[in-house]
Amino acid sequence: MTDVATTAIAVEAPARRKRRIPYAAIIGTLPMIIVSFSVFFVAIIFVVIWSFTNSGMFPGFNFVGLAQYTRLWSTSLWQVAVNNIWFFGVMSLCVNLVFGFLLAVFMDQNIKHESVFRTIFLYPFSMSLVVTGLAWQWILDPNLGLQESIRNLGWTDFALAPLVHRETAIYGLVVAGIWQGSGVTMAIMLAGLRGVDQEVWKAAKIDGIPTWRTYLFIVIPMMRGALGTVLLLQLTGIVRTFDLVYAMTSGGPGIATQMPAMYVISFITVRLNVGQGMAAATMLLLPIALILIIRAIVTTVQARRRGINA
Amino acid sequence: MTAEALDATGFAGPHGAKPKQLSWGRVGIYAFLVIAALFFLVPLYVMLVTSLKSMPEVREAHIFNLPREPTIQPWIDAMFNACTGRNCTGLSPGFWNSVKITVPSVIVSIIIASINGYALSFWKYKGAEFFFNLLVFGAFVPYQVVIYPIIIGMSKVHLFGTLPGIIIVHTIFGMPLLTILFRNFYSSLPIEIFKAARIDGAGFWQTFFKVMLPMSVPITVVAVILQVTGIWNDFLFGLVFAGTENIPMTLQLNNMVKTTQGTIQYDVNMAATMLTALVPLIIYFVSGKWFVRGIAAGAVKG
Amino acid sequence: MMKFTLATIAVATLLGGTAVKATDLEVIHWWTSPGESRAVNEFAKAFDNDGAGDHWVDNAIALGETARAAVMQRVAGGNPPGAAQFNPGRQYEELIKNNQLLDLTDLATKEGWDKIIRPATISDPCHIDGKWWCVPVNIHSNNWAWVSPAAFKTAGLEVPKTWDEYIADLPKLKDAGIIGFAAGGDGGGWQLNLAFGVIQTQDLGQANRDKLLKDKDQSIALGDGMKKAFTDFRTLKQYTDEGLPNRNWNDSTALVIQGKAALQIMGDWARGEFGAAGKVPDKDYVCWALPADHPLVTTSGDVIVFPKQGNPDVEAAQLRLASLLLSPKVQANFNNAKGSMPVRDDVDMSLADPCMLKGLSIIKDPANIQIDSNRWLTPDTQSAFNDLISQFWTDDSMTVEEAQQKYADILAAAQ
Amino acid sequence: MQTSVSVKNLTLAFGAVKVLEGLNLDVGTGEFLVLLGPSGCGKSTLLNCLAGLLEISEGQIFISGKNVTWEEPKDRGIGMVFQSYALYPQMTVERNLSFGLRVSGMPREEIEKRVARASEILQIQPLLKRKPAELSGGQRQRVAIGRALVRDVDVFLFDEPLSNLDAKLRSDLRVEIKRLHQRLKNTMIYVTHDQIEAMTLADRIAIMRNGVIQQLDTPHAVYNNPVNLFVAGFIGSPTMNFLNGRIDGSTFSIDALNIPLGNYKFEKDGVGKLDGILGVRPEHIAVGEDAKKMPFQLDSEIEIVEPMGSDTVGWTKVAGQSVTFRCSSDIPLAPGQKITIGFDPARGSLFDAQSGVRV
Repeated sequence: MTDVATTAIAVEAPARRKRRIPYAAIIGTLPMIIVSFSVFFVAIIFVVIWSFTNSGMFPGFNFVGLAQYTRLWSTSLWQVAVNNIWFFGVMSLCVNLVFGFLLAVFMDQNIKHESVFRTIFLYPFSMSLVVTGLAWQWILDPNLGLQESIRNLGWTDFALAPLVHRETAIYGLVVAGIWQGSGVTMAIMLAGLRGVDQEVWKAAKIDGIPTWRTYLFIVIPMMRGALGTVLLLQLTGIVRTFDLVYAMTSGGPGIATQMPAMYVISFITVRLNVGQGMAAATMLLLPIALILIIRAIVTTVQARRRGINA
Repeated sequence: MTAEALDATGFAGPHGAKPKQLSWGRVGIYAFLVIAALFFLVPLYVMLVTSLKSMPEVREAHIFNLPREPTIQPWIDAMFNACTGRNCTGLSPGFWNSVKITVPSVIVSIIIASINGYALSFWKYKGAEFFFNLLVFGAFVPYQVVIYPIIIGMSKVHLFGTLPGIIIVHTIFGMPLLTILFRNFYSSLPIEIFKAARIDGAGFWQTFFKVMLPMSVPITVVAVILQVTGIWNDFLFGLVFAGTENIPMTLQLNNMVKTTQGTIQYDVNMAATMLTALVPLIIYFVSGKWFVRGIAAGAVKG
Repeated sequence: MMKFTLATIAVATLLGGTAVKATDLEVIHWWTSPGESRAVNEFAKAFDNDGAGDHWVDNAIALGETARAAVMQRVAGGNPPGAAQFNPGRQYEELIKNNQLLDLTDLATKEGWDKIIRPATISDPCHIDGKWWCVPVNIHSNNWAWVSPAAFKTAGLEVPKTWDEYIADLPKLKDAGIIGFAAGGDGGGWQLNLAFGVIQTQDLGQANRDKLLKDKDQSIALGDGMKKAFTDFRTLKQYTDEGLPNRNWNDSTALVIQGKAALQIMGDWARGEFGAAGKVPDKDYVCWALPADHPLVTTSGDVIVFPKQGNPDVEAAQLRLASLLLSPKVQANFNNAKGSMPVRDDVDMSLADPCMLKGLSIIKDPANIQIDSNRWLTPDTQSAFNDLISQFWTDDSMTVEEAQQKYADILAAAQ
Repeated sequence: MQTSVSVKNLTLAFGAVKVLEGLNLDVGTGEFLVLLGPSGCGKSTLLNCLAGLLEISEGQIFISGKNVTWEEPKDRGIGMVFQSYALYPQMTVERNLSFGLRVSGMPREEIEKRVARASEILQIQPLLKRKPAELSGGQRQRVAIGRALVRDVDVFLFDEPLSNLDAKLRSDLRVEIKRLHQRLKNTMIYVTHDQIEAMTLADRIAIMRNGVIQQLDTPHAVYNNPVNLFVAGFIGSPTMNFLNGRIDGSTFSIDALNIPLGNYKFEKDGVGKLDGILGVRPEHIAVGEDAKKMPFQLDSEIEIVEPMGSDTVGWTKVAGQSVTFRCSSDIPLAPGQKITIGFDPARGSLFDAQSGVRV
């Protein structure tokens, strides 16, 4: 992968100045030093520490071992939330990527009014997830929304009210998420497509490679930068999924659309059980830490191998 | 060669442009795009027509119908009259609060992030990379994970629930992505520019303000768009950190929509929803082109 | 609230004294429905006009859950509101434990709260170990059903006399296109949990219900009574509508008011909605005190707590408000508007309607008072029950036995 | 010579703008034709039309006797090499070579045979397992040529294939391409803006300007008998000297200076009197002793001297007009030095000053 994060970690840009210590640079980046250290290091350490305590509304240091984690994983709310985030995450990611890519491909066919289409596809990204959630909740409202509207037209059996059924509510969320986010995927992918050397397209044509195969086997692998950006945006968005669900279903019906991030917030606010909330928060961090560690290892190994080759 | 009649040039067989078999492919492309556009437009359309209807008309549940008697009363109500509890001020205070939060947050976060990106590209000191990697990690950390320690930290410095407090929170959480953006942008500039400035005797700050900053317009536009929409649309931080007197518009919207006075006023709710989305919408309509270009140029080097 | 925090603290410290000016007192509450708004207005008016020049700064946050969360965050963040609404019970236990609430004991002793507030079960949640930490402002009972005669008429039925008759009528109501049972699923499922609590009491009986919740008795949780409660609850589900998820309580009430739904189980704050809609009891709607065979009143009203501020001016204002909340006139106005019962006997309830009178007569016998589950259960446990009940409600694949087992597990883990 | 590629009356228009108009071109089998011209002259466009990458508006294209006007690029029996190499970056060299063949469903043995042959010809066997990113520019371009080679076609199209390479590699690969042509004897159509490539490689050069072929002839002919001012000025380095004057029968006069045209071969007889331009190549101007042997001689003064190593370019004036000449570096020259220059007007070119056409 060649996205931002990797370049950031892997490419050790040649030190441009070595001898003198650039005090001005240190002063200039003081906010970064403070924030990255205190928020993304110290605060996270505290999160982990508190997850081993029985902190109620206020943080304490009364350690209870793994009790919070035992409870966490035996709570059906959490299990449902974890299942949901996987399902929601994989679904939205796949649909978003495929739909966004298709849109970009179709947009790339020399169409008329491209800027009009682009604006239409992109505008939902400017809307907050709260607004998105409310708008879709309204459209999917069983009594006043799409369903009733179509029934009023005479098709009285028409049923489309995903949000009110346990099994389908999450699809409603996925649709709203796609609506909000696939435009930006399209924009990035389109930029990626346009960045592909036109002569490669010509070469493929002369080789007689069908268009779909050219996209699949030649162009997509050449768009790794764009794909990396899209993945970065989508993945970080998915892990934090909160606003959309909060506005659209509040985790319902029942607990059918609960999400891990909502679990955390619920426990540190309403349920006044910070220890439990912090345990859930730590679990949320785990996959991210894991991915970053694996990547760090992979890039170092790659760098070493490249070193041997060179 | 076919038995086609000889043409003017005296050569038989195909000549000129390949006849268009009014390619079904083209039709398909436009059909796909138009259907997709409808999918994207329907919510906006429904919100708009609903917000222009009166409640009795809304209850007829023809969400696609144009309003019979268009009225902008719901918009006026949403902006100035709608109630949350005893307060019947509509969204207007929230609007100004959002402005109060967004403007300084955007400025502060972009200044800090651009300095970060600049220093990380040209003034690497020992340890800089470590802090940057922490930031990159921070880009992936769900806000909810660190929100509690930040509440505690903010209360220790007496900034919880204040305007400076919420500005700091937005700056903190905008920093990872913005720093990555600016760092990538500056790294893609030719190092010769930096060297020339150094030879001319410019120091850290002079080089930044006189040379780098004026060159950063494209990426700054992207950063401004991202931050304005991100901060304007924020819900979680507003809910937790803003304090009562700074309640942002999104939060007020949510309060208004979830509070019902008797029967739900869908028309007012929709007007309120549209009003809340208006500022970022306008920003996108006006500058969406730059955003697309900038995100292609600045965000990621493939 | 107050443009205080920094500026005022700075000024106060600089002058080394107290600013002599009217105090703004921010009150966080979730009284946002029309009936509730009218009621809270009585408080605000009284406070603004008491001559001290103070101002009630209203901060209504929709949904109890959200409002309480806001209060907790504000306290944790060191910026607490001047006063906040809670339900009596353990919701503010942590605040007391962590010494975050203003001690009202002196005021209470002076005004003799322990004598005027009746019955004692109402003051218990505030009066802990001899100290007063909050002010009970009303008595609400969960144990009510609100019935729409119009709905039954549409279905060609008589208004039923008993709960069992109502259950028997449900299929016919459904055939007539009437929602048999109105409910909503907002806020983590508290409406459903409330209805379940009432059915639970009906099926277990008061004594067993107390034993279950207070002593966390496993055998009752797994026993036949609970089995019947879950089974009955699932029966009711067959007679609800699609709009249930996400619906607010007062929107559910509105269905009854409009005659679209036959019955809603909801606390007596629903009466305020009927009042606000201009409906007349026993004519436009009927109220049933539940459980049907032996009506009880629960102690699930509201209390106001006063988080510590460390500012004498604000503290004085807080105490003034505390006193005002209990004054007979304010109690009368507030409770009349809200549909709740006053916490003292000596207020003028001449305006009380038949429903409230029904409640007041039940409350005469302390044996008829049912202690609210909030008294014994932490918010954590309550939320877990909300989760379970709403999960059981929406997920038909969860058997009654499974639900019972989970219920028992939550009880076993409760602190 | 048998015709391999034939373009009849080709017009290409984008909307109202006609990029190519009524263009005719015949390329013989086994011929190496270079399309030469400044950027924007339409040479690449023409090549793309031949390849079928651009859809023409009017006219016909025949390749190997078949009317391919409506054919897909892959069915035209062509291979193409691009300036940016256009290799598929994520595939190994071997896969790059074989991908098109695989897609067309060719049997594996045949693919292997062709890849082996191409890599043997281009000597890229050691690179087969590598990816393009691991190759140098020259190696990449060989692979790109190989990709055209495996297609086993009659016609090769080159679109500025050497422009991305540095000077040294460029001349190496130029020779390589020439060798390839001699070995394969395929028809090759080669687009470039580099006249050295054109001169060294071509059997015939087509010089283009504004979508029109100005001259189509052997390198020798375009060099010595340019049909117009444009061709004359475009070919040759340093550029041809142009002297403005007047043609009067067999004399070319610049003000008071009369240059007898001697046995200059006019395109047609009886030119008469007209304003004309005399073009003389710098290398056709002799200095010193050699100048004395020339039909026309003139004393002059040297203004600038540019030593190039093998030879030297000098600047002087003829009747007030700047003239450059090229001579052996053995002749000592210095600015301000008085010298005699001489040339044979018959080796020069005369153009009508109005139309720029050779007379």
